[in-house]
Amino acid sequence: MTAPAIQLKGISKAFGPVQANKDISISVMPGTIHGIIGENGAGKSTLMSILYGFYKADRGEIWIKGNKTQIPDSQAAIAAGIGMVFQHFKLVENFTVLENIILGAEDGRLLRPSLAKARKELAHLAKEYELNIDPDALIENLSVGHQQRVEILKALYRQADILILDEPTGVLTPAEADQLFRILDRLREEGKTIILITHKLREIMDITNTVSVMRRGEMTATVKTAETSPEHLAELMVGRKVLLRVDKKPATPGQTVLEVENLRVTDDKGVERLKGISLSLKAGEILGIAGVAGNGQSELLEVLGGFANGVGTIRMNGQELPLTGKGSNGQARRDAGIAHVPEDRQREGLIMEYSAWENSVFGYHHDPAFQKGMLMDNAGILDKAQEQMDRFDVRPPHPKLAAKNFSGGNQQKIVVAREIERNPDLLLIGQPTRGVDIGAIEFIHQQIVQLRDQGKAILLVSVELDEIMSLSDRIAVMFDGHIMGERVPSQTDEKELGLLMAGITQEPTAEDWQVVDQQFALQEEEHEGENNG
Amino acid sequence: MDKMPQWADVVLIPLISLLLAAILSALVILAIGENPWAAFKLMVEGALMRSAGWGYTLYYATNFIFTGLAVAVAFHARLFNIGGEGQAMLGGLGVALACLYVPWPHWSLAILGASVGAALFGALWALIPAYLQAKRGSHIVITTIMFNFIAAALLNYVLVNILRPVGAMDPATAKFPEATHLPTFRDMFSTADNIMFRGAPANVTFFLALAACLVVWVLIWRTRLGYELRAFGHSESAAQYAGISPVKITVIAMLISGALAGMMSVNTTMGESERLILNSTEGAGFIGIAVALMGRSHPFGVLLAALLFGFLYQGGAELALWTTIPRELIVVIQALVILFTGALDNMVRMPLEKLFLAMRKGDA
Amino acid sequence: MDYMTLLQLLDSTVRLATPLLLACLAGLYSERAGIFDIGLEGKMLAAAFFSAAFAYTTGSVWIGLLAGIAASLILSAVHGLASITFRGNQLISGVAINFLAAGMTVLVAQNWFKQGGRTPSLIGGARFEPITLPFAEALKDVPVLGPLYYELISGHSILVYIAFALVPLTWWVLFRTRFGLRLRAVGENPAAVDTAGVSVIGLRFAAVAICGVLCGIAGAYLATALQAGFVKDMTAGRGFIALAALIFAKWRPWHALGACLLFGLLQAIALRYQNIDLGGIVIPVQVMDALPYILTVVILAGFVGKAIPPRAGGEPYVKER
Amino acid sequence: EPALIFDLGGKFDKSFNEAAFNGATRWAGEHGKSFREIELQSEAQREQALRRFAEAGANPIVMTGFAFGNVLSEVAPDYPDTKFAIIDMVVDQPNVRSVVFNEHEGSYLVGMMAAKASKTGTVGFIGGMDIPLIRKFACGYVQGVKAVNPNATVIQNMTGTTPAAWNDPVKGSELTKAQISQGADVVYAAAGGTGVGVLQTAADEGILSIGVDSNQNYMHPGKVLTSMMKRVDNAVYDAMNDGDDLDMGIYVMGVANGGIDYALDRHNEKLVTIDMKHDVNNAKDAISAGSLVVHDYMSDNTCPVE
Ligand SMILES: Nc1ncnc2c1ncn2[C@@H]1O[C@H](COP(=O)(O)OP(=O)(O)OP(=O)(O)O)[C@@H](O)[C@H]1O
Ligand SMILES: Nc1ncnc2c1ncn2[C@@H]1O[C@H](COP(=O)(O)OP(=O)(O)OP(=O)(O)O)[C@@H](O)[C@H]1O
Ligand SMILES: [Mg+2]
Ligand SMILES: [Mg+2]
Repeated sequence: MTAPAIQLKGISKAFGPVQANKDISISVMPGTIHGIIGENGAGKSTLMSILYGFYKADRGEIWIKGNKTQIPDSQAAIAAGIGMVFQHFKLVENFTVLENIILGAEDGRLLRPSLAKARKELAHLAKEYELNIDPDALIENLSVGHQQRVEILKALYRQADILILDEPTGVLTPAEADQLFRILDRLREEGKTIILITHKLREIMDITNTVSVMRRGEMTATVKTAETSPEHLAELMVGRKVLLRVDKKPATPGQTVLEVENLRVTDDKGVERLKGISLSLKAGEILGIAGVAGNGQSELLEVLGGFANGVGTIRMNGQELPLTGKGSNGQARRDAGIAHVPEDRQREGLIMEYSAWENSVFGYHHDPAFQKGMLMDNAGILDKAQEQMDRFDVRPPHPKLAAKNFSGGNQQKIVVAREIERNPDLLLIGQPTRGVDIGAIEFIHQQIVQLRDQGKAILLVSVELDEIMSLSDRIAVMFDGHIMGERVPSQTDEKELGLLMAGITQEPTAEDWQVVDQQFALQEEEHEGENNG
Repeated sequence: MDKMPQWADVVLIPLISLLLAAILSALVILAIGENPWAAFKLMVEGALMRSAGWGYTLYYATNFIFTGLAVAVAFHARLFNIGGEGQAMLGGLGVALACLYVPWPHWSLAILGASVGAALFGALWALIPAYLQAKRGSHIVITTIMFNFIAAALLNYVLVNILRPVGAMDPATAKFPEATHLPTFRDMFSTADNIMFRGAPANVTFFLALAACLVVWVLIWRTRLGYELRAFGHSESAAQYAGISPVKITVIAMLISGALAGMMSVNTTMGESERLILNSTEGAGFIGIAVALMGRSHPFGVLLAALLFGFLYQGGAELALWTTIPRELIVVIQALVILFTGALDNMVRMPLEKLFLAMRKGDA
Repeated sequence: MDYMTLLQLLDSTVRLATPLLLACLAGLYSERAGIFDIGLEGKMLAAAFFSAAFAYTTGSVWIGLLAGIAASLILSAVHGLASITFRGNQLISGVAINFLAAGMTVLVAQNWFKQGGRTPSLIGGARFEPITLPFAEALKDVPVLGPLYYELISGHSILVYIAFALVPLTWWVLFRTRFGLRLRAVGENPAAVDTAGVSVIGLRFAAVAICGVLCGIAGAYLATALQAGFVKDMTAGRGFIALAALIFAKWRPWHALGACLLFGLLQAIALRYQNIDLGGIVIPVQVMDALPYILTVVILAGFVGKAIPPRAGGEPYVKER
Repeated sequence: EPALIFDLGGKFDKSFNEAAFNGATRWAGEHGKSFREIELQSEAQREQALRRFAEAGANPIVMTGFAFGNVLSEVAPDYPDTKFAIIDMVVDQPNVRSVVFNEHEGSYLVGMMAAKASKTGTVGFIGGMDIPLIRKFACGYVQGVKAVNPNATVIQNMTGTTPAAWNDPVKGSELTKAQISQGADVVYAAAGGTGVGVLQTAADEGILSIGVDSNQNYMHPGKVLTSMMKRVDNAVYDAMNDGDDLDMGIYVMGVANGGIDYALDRHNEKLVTIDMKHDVNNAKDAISAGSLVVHDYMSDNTCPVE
């Protein structure tokens, strides 16, 4: 019998008083894909970071390919053939792809030969694994999907035969995710070992051979994928039954709340990102905006939220809103009844250093309800925040804890709670469940539907086609700053949306279908699998 | 969950750090052939055991409170205002103009007028760097450094050529009128048979400084403006999402900062010298940076750090008076205090945290 | 202005710019690696004193230079210890170093030489003498280029040539070598360097050490080349101007050269043309004194855009809190 | 026990304060006694030092620098039994001796020598900061230069406007070089520590320099033309020597009573020609006799010559 590629024995790790990993043991056989799932903060990333030498375990042993191996730093991990794609990429933003790839793996003191060699090697890898990328592009100009490719290339360039991926699909479009899985498949066939952390059970079911479940720092179960089901895994993970599908009544749209006509936005580099968008949104309905990331969805949210300038017309409840100048800022939009859950909770939605209670009024701090004379009513805000956190099941429910100390899912809940609590006429919500565990996803989805049922208008932007399909009452697809078309979920499918997302509107030709077929091949198989099973 | 109890963080660590700084200072004193224990006793006796000593300690502390607060306020908005020195110089000009050209009936009115003058001029001197930072992205560190030099040149010109009484040797204004003279601690606290704070320059401005601490605390942690200021300091992108205007916040933060720096001159110019002299700021603007950083930009921390520096200044003066220890030794001691309490605090914290964690584990 | 005057002005510019340039490049290494350094002033000052002191006692300026570098390196080590090892606040550490140097130099100088915080004057081999470049004398009379070569290019001390040579060298190191790539990366995203298997701490200490060496040369230049001895506080704020130049240059070597030359030129002009008479109205000396600073602000606001520092600058690299 | 308080520049400024220190040391050495001293660090310490010394029984208390004027006039009445001596300022109190110097006279003398030594007809003046005292120096100097050579050019420069201006030898050097390039071949420095750079560069570049306050001829033997000596040392020595018998009132130290002079010693004897010495000594006599009046800038804030 061959030795396991990786064997962890009794790994424990504490961050100060927090026990992130408790006596964890797993083993992964070579040539397999091993999934790890668990709630936010369960300790998945920590465990993998230990394996990669980023953190040092307090206790425990690491065995690689049957040999006990010391991994005091990443250098040692790389030498042992381990590569890791972190949840938050470790790339130098203003370096080129090539520079990032060779960083730490240069061949000599001078850069030129290393770069030349890497360029060749990269071309080779690109061909072999369909990992096409412009080697001279700056990272900051790449989409997240491409950035991830760079991370994978980094690992392959270092000839890793054990690859760890921490929530790789959280930021990818379905097509990108599918491509990633094709690559992983390829790598597995070549005999490489892969560990995959994800919150998406479908991915686990799809691609892994075995799966481990983590809860509160402990490894609670390891099962063969073939012998389990999503429902079972969800239960293992959260400790209760989880509703994996959104449960909602048909919409009862009311009056028009938002009207957008011929909206254009140009970014600071002078590139036109919105090229004449028109849409309208009624009370009591959810309009989902689908599209591959970077096709103007972010700009749409920003201009509606008041922190990007634009030209065109926006009417809110019949009132025209200014798109530039003094009256066009987040404050004014909130006054007009627009609430906004931004796409990037850490950069925009929260002040990470602020405590939860301070964040609970962020953006609404001008509201007289939060003032007491000339001062802010801190005690009142604190009380309300506590109540809000209880209601939205934010864990831990400590309003005095700084936002940065909450897990991603709970950070998201804080933002969602804040915006929903305002009882807005219109809720803009971007990527509501990015990087959030299934328990929290379920909860956030429920909240969105509930708000709709209270007769509010919701504009949902997400790159998760699943999420768009299951939540929206109407779907608009964006491509290259245009709206390519609108569909009703019950009368469309992912294939058609995929066409629109690729910018194809007329009767598709055979070639077009080929593109889409490729994009969705994997999903098709999976649907069939479900039907059969 | 904290790694160690709060009291350890705010009391124990600074104390140990101070102790380390003291030990190293003692070694330096030994090296130059003096007795550290005697020196220490002299400093404490001179600065803290006599009312007059306190009078000096608090006088210096008053300066450092103002300049420290100035740096701290800007820091909350992530602006590094190195221009406290220049702003304080201009503040002095404001005080001088207010005191010389307005016939104040009573000091209580005069101090208000002079404070307004100081704050106004100080704020004005911060306005241009602030505006350039906000609108043009000109780095505030450069512009405020430059404005320090420009302020010195301006003050030099004004004092020598305009405000200096004819025939006076000093590049200084005329003495301010009697009515603007501020009550010193001696005036305030002495009784008929017990004269306190004899000769010490501490004056009512100290209470103004304490009030400034309180006001800044309220401003930063209790008002909307403070909330926005800190939010902007932590994350510009998030501030923008919330509808906070970067330009407005930058300018306001710097205006407040400049006004606070300017108000330091109420203490030096109106309270102590009772005229504007060329050298009235004496680097207090720069000490303010150390004070703000050591005080972790919290008004209460600034107060404590300012008191510590006041003590070092006054204790150092006592050393200089009664021993042959060169005055530069005090600069070295200040450096060590800044280094250990401000920059090397983790050197103490890390092992302490481990200790407390081990103790907690032991308890559990 | 005639040609000779222009040359003299530029000559003065070179002298005034050299200490700024050395300190500026020193700061560049450190800050590119993510360690902010407002202690340039202090390091220069310490180097100025120790270089002069050792040059005086040994009679050799080269030993003096080494001593200056060593002194500056020790302060660098303190900065590294505080801001890298113990993840302290880099600004505070810098402020402390400035104070430490200001006090210590005078204290030690007084202890050693009893001349009031000053070193005795350096003579002969204890000073860096100007170097006359080959053929300078011979070509002196060639029109235009002759004087340019003789007056401006030739006749500086070796440290000036080193300083100017350091500009392309720095560029080359930063952008053409493995070390430079890693150095820049560690200032932008230390986690990327760490996960790539390279020691963040090692790189940062290396950068801080280079910063120390360059500050050491800058201080030695002041005390043993431009002057013949140490006078207390003789750096007179040049460390801060160098810092301003660094930001002005947006942390790039060639731009640093430009910024330092600009500051040098503005100062040279202000020094030479102090008493400008505009038809009866004499411009006050204070205006000329402030002119370099005013012009800096104007240029900064008018022509230089936003300066974005290295992204990880000023922040200690913390993996576990 | 007497006490001596130095101004902010510190006792080793190689000129003014150092002269005071030398005077006190000389007195202590000759009489086998000791004295207290302090170097100030801040403005507020002026009063503090005065009072603390007075209360500790120091007598007399000598201080250097005009900046003490204001404070002393307030403190002196509180200690009627203590005697004070202030240098460079007049304080009208019954227990204060005020010693002032006619620096303009001395500057006049060295100005004459500069004009005589200059071959180019251009000489320089480098002051520390544009303040009245320095203008007084400059004005006397220019008068002396013009008295010898009415067509001479005097280039005047100030070092700066911050306290660093008194301690920036590098800038002193550059100013000297700038003046040399404008033709100056003698420079007079009245700029504290900055003067070190001036004298150094003048020596390096082979022109002559003139020191100030103390005798600085020794700093570059054969390269320093002379020094304008302000006998602060004598003033301090006298004050300490007189001790309890210290006479009050105003002492004007000028050329007439030897309080102001130019330095002549073995370091510069080769530079001072017979003719130069003759003319300067004549001027000295004339000033002493009152037949030559050097205009004092401070008397009306103007200078008759540029
Ligand atoms: N660098 C760190 N310093 C201190 N504590 C940490 C650190 N990283 C993680 N933790 C703690 O360890 C616990 C486990 O975190 P970890 O990042 O491993 O969770 P996770 O399972 O990856 O969560 P997610 O699904 O959100 O990615 C967290 O609850 C957190 O409190
Ligand atoms: N350096 C750190 N110090 C303390 N806690 C940390 C640290 N890094 C992460 N954590 C905590 O670890 C947990 C998980 O961290 P992680 O970085 O994986 O975030 P996350 O929950 O996955 O968020 P996101 O979904 O936005 O990526 C959270 O509780 C987070 O607050
Ligand atoms: Mg994680
Ligand atoms: Mg996550």
